[in-house]
Amino acid sequence: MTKILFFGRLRDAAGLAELSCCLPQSLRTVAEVRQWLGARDPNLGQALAAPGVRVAVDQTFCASEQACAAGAQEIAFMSPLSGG
Amino acid sequence: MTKILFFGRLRDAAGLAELSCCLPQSLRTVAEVRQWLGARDPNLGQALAAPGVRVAVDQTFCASEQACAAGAQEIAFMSPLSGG
Amino acid sequence: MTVLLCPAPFSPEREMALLAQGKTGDCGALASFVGYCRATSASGAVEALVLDHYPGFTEKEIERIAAHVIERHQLIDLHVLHRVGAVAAGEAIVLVAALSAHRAPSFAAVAEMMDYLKTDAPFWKRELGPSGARWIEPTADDYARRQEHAR
Amino acid sequence: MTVLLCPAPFSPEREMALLAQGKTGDCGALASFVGYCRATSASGAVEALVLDHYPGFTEKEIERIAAHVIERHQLIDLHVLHRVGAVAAGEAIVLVAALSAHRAPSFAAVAEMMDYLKTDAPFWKRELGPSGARWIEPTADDYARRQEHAR
Repeated sequence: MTKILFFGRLRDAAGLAELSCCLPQSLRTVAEVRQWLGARDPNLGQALAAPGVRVAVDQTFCASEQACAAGAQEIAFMSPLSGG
Repeated sequence: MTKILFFGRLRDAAGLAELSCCLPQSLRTVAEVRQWLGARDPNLGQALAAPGVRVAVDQTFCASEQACAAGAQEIAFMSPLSGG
Repeated sequence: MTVLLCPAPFSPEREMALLAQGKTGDCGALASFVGYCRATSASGAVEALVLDHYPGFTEKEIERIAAHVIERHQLIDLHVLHRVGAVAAGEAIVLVAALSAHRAPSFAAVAEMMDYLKTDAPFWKRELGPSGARWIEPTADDYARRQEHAR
Repeated sequence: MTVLLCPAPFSPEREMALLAQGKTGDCGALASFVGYCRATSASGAVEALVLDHYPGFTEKEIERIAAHVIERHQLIDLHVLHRVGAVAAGEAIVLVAALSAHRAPSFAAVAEMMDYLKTDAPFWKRELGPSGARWIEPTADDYARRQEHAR
């Protein structure tokens, strides 16, 4: 079971902040997870592919979309961060 | 009667913080006042001529040593300023 | 180092007082910054900001950035308090305070920490006004300032 | 604008609280700096600093510099408190606090005001230690920083 989180504008695009799912065994990378989510909801897929979106797998930022997502407990998709 | 004030290291050089005197009528500029003080006390004269010394006449900084000192109520000789 | 997320209003002055109490004799400089929720923005009246965060991850990321800033500027100490949830107009959103021996490192550290918070800390901000909610994302200026700091 | 010379210890936190109370809705940023008397310096232990000033002239000059900084950075407000007389190790010497709409002007204003105070404000500082008194004058760094600000 993998928890998928959406932050910022992506939460609006997804219509939810969090979902739990069994990712297909075939998905290896973050890019593949993103495409899988986009296949279910094209609007969300487009939002996830926008520039500035960052991804963390198990609370560690991914340097690239080729990062491994297989076996992840938690994948977070984040629109541009802004504190302060 | 003119009040002459010494600040910072110049107070040590003068051996006093303040003196009152009747400046000779012949003294027109700040440079002349400085030379007159130096004639009385060569060590003080040297200290007053050191780089970084600033002078205010009647509580206004002098842009140059050629500033007018005639008729001044108060002439302040200041070693380099340092607050904060 | 102190990194705290605050779900309710905090008093920057009280925090500064605690900080000053704990300072050591080699501390000559305390630079600080308080960011407040303004009552107006480019898009009109602002009633509140709502700050979302990623519990656990947000704290960890700010601590990582703060440790980097402490080391880079050889600080004596660095404190970061940041609101989460709803922040009403007029309330403090963030306090950053840096203690160092001399003034230059404390100034640089506070400015740098703020630049990082604007672009690299896991927060997402909505502005609530009479016309509804609006997401606030970093500006081109914010990204440019962030780029000035080597990592 | 507030410019105050303080012959006795003051509480920077209390001043900051007063400042924050008085702030308006358009204020998004409060940057500040507190300089403390350190217990040690390059020349050893420090018991106190003694700050001479030129009554009347010192106030006037700081106000002139402060007005320049407010205008240059379009500040909402600027506050300067500065000790005169003897300052014991650990006590605050100076507080500079700038209020503005956004953060960049408040940072720049506090740094600039401090740079001016180091080289252009009529104060003369002696450090008192076990080996007697020693005059402290601006360093080459202080003058270089001061030169960065057009006047």
